[in-house]
Amino acid sequence: MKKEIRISGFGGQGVALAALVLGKAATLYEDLEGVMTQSYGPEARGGASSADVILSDAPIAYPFVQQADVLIALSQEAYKRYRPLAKKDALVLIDQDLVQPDNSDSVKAIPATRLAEGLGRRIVTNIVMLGFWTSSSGLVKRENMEKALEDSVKAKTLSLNLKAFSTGFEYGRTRERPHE
Amino acid sequence: MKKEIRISGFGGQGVALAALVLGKAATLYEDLEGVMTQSYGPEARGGASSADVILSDAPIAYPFVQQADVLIALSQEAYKRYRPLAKKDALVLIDQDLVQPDNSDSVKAIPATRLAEGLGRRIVTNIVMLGFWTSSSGLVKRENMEKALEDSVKAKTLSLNLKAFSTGFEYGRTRERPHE
Amino acid sequence: MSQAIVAEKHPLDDLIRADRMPHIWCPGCGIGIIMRCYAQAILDSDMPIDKHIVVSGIGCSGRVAGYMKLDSYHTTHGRAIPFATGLKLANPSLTVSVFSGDGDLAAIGGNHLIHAARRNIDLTVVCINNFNFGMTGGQVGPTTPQGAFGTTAPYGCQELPFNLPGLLKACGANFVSRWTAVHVRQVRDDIQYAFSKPGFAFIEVLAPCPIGFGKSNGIDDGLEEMEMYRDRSVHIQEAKASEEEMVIDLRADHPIYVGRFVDRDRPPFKPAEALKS
Amino acid sequence: MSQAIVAEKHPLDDLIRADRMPHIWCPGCGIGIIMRCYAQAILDSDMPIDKHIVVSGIGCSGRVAGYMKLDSYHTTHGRAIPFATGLKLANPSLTVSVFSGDGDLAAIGGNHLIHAARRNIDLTVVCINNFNFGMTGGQVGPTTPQGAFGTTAPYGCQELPFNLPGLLKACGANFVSRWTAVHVRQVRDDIQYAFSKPGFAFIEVLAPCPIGFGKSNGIDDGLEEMEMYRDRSVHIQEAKASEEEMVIDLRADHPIYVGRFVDRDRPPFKPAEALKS
Amino acid sequence: MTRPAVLTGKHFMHGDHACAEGALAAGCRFFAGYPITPSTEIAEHLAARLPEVDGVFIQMEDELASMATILGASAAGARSMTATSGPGLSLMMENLGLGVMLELPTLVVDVMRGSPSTGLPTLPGQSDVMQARWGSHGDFAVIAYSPWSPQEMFDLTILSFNMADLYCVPAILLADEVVGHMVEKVTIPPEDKIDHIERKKPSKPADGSTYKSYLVEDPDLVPALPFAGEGYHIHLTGLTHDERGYPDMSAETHDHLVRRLFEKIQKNANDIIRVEGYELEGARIMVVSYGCTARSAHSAVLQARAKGIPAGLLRLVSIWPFPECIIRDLSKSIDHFIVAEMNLGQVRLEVERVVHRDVIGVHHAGGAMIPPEPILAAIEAVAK
Amino acid sequence: MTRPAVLTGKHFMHGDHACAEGALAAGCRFFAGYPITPSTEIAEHLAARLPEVDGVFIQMEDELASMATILGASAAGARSMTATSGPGLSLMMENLGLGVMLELPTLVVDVMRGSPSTGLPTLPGQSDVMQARWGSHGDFAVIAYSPWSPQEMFDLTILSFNMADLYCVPAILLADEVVGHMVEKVTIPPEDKIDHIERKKPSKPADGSTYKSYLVEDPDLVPALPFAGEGYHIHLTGLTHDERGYPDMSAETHDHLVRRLFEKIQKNANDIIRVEGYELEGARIMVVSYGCTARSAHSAVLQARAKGIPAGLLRLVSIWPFPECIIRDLSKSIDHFIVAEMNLGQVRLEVERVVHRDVIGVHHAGGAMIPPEPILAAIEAVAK
Amino acid sequence: MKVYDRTPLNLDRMVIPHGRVYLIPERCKGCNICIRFCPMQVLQESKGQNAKGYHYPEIVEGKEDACVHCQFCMIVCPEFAIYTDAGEGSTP
Amino acid sequence: MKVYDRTPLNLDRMVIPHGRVYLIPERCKGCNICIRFCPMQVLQESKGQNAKGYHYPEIVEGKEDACVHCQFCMIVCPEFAIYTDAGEGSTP
Ligand SMILES: Cc1ncc(C[n+]2csc(CCOP(=O)(O)OP(=O)(O)O)c2C)c(N)n1
Ligand SMILES: Cc1ncc(C[n+]2csc(CCOP(=O)(O)OP(=O)(O)O)c2C)c(N)n1
Ligand code: SF4
Ligand code: SF4
Ligand code: SF4
Ligand code: SF4
Ligand code: SF4
Ligand code: SF4
Ligand SMILES: [Mg+2]
Ligand SMILES: [Mg+2]
Repeated sequence: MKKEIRISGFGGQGVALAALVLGKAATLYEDLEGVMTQSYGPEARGGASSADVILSDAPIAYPFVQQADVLIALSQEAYKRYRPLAKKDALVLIDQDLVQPDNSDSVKAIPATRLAEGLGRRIVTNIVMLGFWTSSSGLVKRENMEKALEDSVKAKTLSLNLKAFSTGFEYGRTRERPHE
Repeated sequence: MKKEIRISGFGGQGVALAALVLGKAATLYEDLEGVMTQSYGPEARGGASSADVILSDAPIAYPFVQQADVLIALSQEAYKRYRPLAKKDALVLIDQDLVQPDNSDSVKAIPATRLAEGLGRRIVTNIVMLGFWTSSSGLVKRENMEKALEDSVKAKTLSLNLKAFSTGFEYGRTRERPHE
Repeated sequence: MSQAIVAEKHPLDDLIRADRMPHIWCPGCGIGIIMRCYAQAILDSDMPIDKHIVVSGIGCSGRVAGYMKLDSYHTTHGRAIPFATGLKLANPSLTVSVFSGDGDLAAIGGNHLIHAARRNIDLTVVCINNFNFGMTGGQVGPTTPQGAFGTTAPYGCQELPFNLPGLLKACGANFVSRWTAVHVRQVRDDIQYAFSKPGFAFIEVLAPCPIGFGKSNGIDDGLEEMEMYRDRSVHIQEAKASEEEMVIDLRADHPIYVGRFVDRDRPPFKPAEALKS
Repeated sequence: MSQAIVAEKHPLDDLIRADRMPHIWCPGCGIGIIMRCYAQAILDSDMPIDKHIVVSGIGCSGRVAGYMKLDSYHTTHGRAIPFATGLKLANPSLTVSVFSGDGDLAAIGGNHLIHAARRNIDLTVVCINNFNFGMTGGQVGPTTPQGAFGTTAPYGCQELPFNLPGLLKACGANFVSRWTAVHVRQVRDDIQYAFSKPGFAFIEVLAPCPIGFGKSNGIDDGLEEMEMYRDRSVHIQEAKASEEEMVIDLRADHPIYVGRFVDRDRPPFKPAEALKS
Repeated sequence: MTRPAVLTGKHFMHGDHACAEGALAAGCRFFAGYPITPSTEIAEHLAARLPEVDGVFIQMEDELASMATILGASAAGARSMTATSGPGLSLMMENLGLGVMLELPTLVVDVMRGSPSTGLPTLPGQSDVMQARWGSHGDFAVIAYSPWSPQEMFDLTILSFNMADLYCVPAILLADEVVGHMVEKVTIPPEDKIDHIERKKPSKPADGSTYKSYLVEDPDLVPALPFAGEGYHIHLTGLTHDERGYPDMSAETHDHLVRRLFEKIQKNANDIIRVEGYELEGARIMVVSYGCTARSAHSAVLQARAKGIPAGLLRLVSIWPFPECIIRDLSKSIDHFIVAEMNLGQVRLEVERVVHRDVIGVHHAGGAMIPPEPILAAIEAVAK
Repeated sequence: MTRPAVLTGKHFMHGDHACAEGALAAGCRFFAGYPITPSTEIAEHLAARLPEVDGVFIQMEDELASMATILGASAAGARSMTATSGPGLSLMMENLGLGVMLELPTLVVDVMRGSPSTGLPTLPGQSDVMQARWGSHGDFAVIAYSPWSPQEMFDLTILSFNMADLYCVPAILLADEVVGHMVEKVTIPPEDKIDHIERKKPSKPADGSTYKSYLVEDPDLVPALPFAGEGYHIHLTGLTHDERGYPDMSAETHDHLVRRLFEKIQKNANDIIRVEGYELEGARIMVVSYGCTARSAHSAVLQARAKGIPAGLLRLVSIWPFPECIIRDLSKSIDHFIVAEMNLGQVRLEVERVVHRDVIGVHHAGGAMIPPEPILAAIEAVAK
Repeated sequence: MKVYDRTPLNLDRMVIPHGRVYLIPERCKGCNICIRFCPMQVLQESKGQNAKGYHYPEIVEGKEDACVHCQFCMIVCPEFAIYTDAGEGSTP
Repeated sequence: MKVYDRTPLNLDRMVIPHGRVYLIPERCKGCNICIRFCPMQVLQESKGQNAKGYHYPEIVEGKEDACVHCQFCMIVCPEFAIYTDAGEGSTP
């Protein structure tokens, strides 16, 4: 098993944190190998940015995503830029309010930002998305993702984050199916 | 023909200038090859210092004096330090008031400092010595040494220097012989 | 509401590398504001545009050289001033300006700054002081106010910052002023004045850096920092303040003193001339 | 006339590397005088000798470290202050002094000087200002008075020198004084005072360099330069002089202003402490 | 909340942070540095962590100061370090040489980026390898390791400190942006399982006589230098010096000193050198690689093996001193050497020199990690 | 009294002064430097001479500034130079790399002394050879010549300026203290007999369109850079850049750029390289040497020949780019290579690499010129 | 007294001019500085966004003629994105 | 007023002491500073010289008892070559 996962959006959407949580869950609480990478630098400011995670049950030599198996897109620009780089049959998760997928593309959609706003803070959109991915992919156990979340966010924001995660997770488990 | 010449004394006696004049005369006005070297640096301050010239009718590869054929010594310390490094049968020229040669050593002596003081300025002792060497060695023509002197000293001190040179030269030509 | 007229070209586009717009600076970053002042000053100056040269070091502010449509040199971190010195001395007909950041000019480049000021090299130096190293991600630097936070000062900056005008004055610069990104007209005026003033001119401009500095220090965006400058700036002519009070302190209600600190006429550096005979 | 009593050992020999005497400094050089003041200050200080550390850069003055019988570090040109900073911060129980020349501290080392002063690192820095680079043979430097000659300024130095006390004051040092090699008691006193004063202390001492500076400038020997200092020194408390007049100018009858320029109590640099929980 | 120095346990950790944690685990309590991408996170992490363990963090005005300051701290007995990247390393060169000459152990972490000059600040390179060996004027020798993972950012930081102290020399951790910026699992052992080598100290207490700091009698050629403030009244100088540390301007002393500094590393090379072999069994084609590129090389070698090509990988964990003997030994049974590195040919030149024949290089000037494909292609090309 | 720029005629001249006069004869009118033994006499001489010819002499605050300043002067179109020695060269490394990246020609004179660190300031060494090649971070290439006499201090200074301008790269004159401080006959030709190569300039005048500073179409791989103030509105950056000089953070652009900078020198190596052979006829033992040491090597070879030993001398007048082809060609007829140099083995390593076999080194770390005797002994040892 | 003054320095000298606002929307990064510092409060954040997702300024309803061509928006815009010219009805 | 004053600062406080002058002749470099700055003009240049050729100080004839042990010669000697102690007849 080897999965290349790309979480993309624009600066400030917390794609790196989402990738970190995912990587932690898989490597520390499941027995997977995992590596996370990300683009750096001033030329990376604004525009689309991404954080990538590779998970595998064997050691990972080349640490960069070559063709993503999973693409999470939180902005139109990110979708535009990264969709062509992902596998044709990749699992593509989008925020349905922010991304208009190509007609031919079969994606799983969630109004993540709206759900996050519903929880009171737009900045947890990334975590909503992570919950959504967790239920959609089934690759990493929910409780392990939650443990990883605990390690990664400030104590005072934990409950909000857990709620966001759960919102995304439940959305995926209960309502997402039809879009496939 | 190859001659290694060392002019030695203490700092401020102008041994470098003397060596420079000698080198110029030989290389620019006679058709000799010549190289001048000298010791540098703070540890070389005070104590004995030397300026060396090698003259030859063939190109000179190794530019440092290995065993001097000629040693001009303007201080006791310089004599003490450099006499053993020179050839046994080297031509040794000393200021007889400043240097007490070893008994066994056959040297040519001149009261150079006293003669310079007689001309009014002690600092031309080096040039007196150069004149003395010119007549004693016969290696470089007097007029060539004088031309080199012209190139090397400030215009306003030239006549003094020429006088000093001539004093040394004449001393050597007329009076020095007996000491041999 | 209605749309503004959509344009393709800005009146100053001939002076900037419009083909590189938008630039890399973050939304609300003050560097672009100061660069515009510079472009305007060039336009308004007596020297032909072709003779204006801009040199930068490394940093966000150091990118200015890359956006001005002049002969422009983006050098190494801290070395803009000596590079500019070489340009100016080798061709005195050039009007050479240095644009760089507080870190570039006052941290790694501090030695060149003080010596060029001492020698009074005929340069116009614009220092964009955003109180931090923006480019590398918000580290503190020699201009970070005491108590401010940065990624290398998670417990707050304990060092006192330089008071750059005071430092430059002590070194001997001919012209020294301090403004903020809100003082756009004064900045433009001083840059233009510096072009024609012989000797070393140093113009410090406080500028918002919402990403590097604001984020660590509870300043939400560039606009908020601009408003702070507007509200807290006090002209030195209107205030009696000691040298020590001129040090920038963003805590409490400490004023930010701005204005022209030095304007004098020491002879600028020129190479020795041999006595012709 | 009669002989002085011939001795083998000097009362301060336990503080110096007597096995290296005589030192390399030229006859009449002032460095040895200042080094003696330092040795005396150590002897008179409250700190145990073993805890006194001396760090030098490169230059004639930089050789001081090699002649003091202390743990002593002769580093690279210009880097004595950061090396000393490492020593002091890694072991705050040490009393760390820096002894170096004007070129070492203010030319190549200028950036460290201003930043250490700004940070107020707890060091005692003695700068032997002989107006030139003695070690390399009399080149001009950032302290060479205008109009003076040097081997790299055969037509006279055109640059204005730093006024070091003014510079250090602008940077933020806690203690700044200037004396000459004639003011042996004041130098000793200030060094000793600096040992116990927290923060950055800078003591500039003008010292004769008959070989590097004197020779090019018609000063016959160290003694003559000592007499010039004696005759031209004016205490800043006795004179009303502007900052600009404090700049050393050896032409005409310009006084040499000496004294304590700064003595203040800004907190010295100390590493951040995490909030213990 | 303050955390202990050694964060025993499993972590999903950023390479630069792993380096910082390795330093803390090694007992490093002194960091002086100047920010530069892609090493800045080491400084930032230590700015937060060192105060938690009563250590000193200081951000200097430049890299010249950083290097000099960590040497001063070392002289006072601290395990000290800095972190930088190419442009900063260039600025440290003079004082790196001072560290070599004074024999003060310290650690310089160089997280390599696309070079020369400002180059590609946020992208990877491996082109400071030769600079680490030759960048300061004069002959000298240092120790350099090259991690290929965040775990090794941790492990080799500790090893570097130990080797630096053992041989009284600055060590360089030649990391690259890929390894510095990637996040991977890092296991931190319990504190008592972490190797710690102490610096050699004088065997006798100070007694007022002139202590001979550089009198070296042990066969390892390493002196026993006291720390500042211990009463030995030592003198350390960057000038050529005798056993007392006093300046001595003779060519003999110089040759003796410089050779010892050099041979101190050469003679102990076997103790310092670390290499790892993969698929060595029966290999006829040997890929030599290091740092992040070795990950791709490993992958390429496995793929080649899968195709039946007898390829192997020699991964240089240490780069300096160069593992000459190991490579020369290996070369007897190897038909083709391939060096894969993110530069235009640096270690390749060394391998060529050592194996006395031409060596194939898989090079890229930097900006992106070399993927396995070109390495595999090179293997296949010679396998034909 | 002011003298002309070219002092045509015969002189008994100090090596450092000969270098300075060479610079003036080459049209250099800009010197920025910082004093350091044994190069200071170059600065001192130019401080007196440059004002006589309306040139600029400026003493900077340090070597970092010196290097940056001469690059600025070069950007303005001046032939510019600095002079230093090892410690200063170490400090110039970052900005040397900038010069390479911006493709600004200039001259750095390094009068080598006993190293590493402060070492032996007034005594000779030859141990900055590898530093000249590898001292700045990243891959790069420079041009370096090594004079063996004051005459060559003059001649090679001119050649260095010409090659720097021809290939838009900093050149390094790797002199040593012996050659820098010795006084010998120097013949200065008439002004019109002095070679002068102009920098390539744009073929079209500025026309307001974006001038592509780094669009390189000529087979020599050298761009045509305008000077500052000519109206082209060029941009030069130490960042990786495209043909317009604009930053471009792609790995492809980087590889393309860095390779061109490197190959610009490699491809033109035949034009740059200068070697001299002595007693090559029938030689089976080849001594390779350079700088002052080559004088002793020459003497040793002559002595060997006198004893009937078929020894020859290959003197490297240029060191970088390394004369690989020449040495490899030679190696076919040579049984033994001996490299004589005042360091612990630098050019020797290159020769070993190139000739694919072990090479005998006659080394001394510095402080005193290697005399002919040990070189002769090495020749005799292999002749047996 | 504060140095900065909201009233443009040259306002009093002008025969109340009329300005037209121009914008290069793709350059705008939505920093809002022009909006907040316009002395006439002519500008407001748009609902729409450019390709990068930034909300550029637009003209407040009813303020189409309120711009006095003081140029402050041009002067403070960090992006060279906005400027004005003298509209027809103004005295130059 | 000049800061430096030839009169040693503590002279007035002292019960005119008597000093003995000690010298390490081989360290002396003949700079004459001690000689010129001795407030009692106790010292003069010797005719004799040390091994390096320097003329070290000696005591002026008739001034054998003139030294007041002010220590200024010790304080200014750059060579750690000269010092004094309190001679027998002096109050310490
Ligand atoms: C020698 C060197 N050291 C460090 C860096 C990394 N660096 C790049 S920009 C910068 C600081 C920039 O700060 P400042 O000059 O204030 O500019 P800003 O980004 O804040 O505008 C640093 C440390 C570098 N490029 N080169
Ligand atoms: C990097 C470097 N550059 C230059 C030098 C040469 N150098 C040695 S001492 C010195 C100047 C010394 O001047 P100063 O500090 O005033 O000391 P002084 O000799 O006058 O006491 C110089 C330039 C050096 N050693 N290292
Ligand atoms: S980091 Fe700060 S200085 Fe840099 S572009 Fe962003 S806002 Fe401007
Ligand atoms: S050159 Fe000057 S500073 Fe150096 S020892 Fe001689 S007199 Fe003293
Ligand atoms: S020019 Fe700009 S700032 Fe001035 S009134 Fe018009 S819109 Fe507002
Ligand atoms: S100031 Fe410029 S960038 Fe900011 S909102 Fe206005 S137009 Fe946009
Ligand atoms: S102590 Fe020295 S200076 Fe004082 S009186 Fe005696 S000899 Fe003179
Ligand atoms: S001061 Fe010292 S060195 Fe000078 S003359 Fe007196 S004893 Fe000699
Ligand atoms: Mg900044
Ligand atoms: Mg000095």
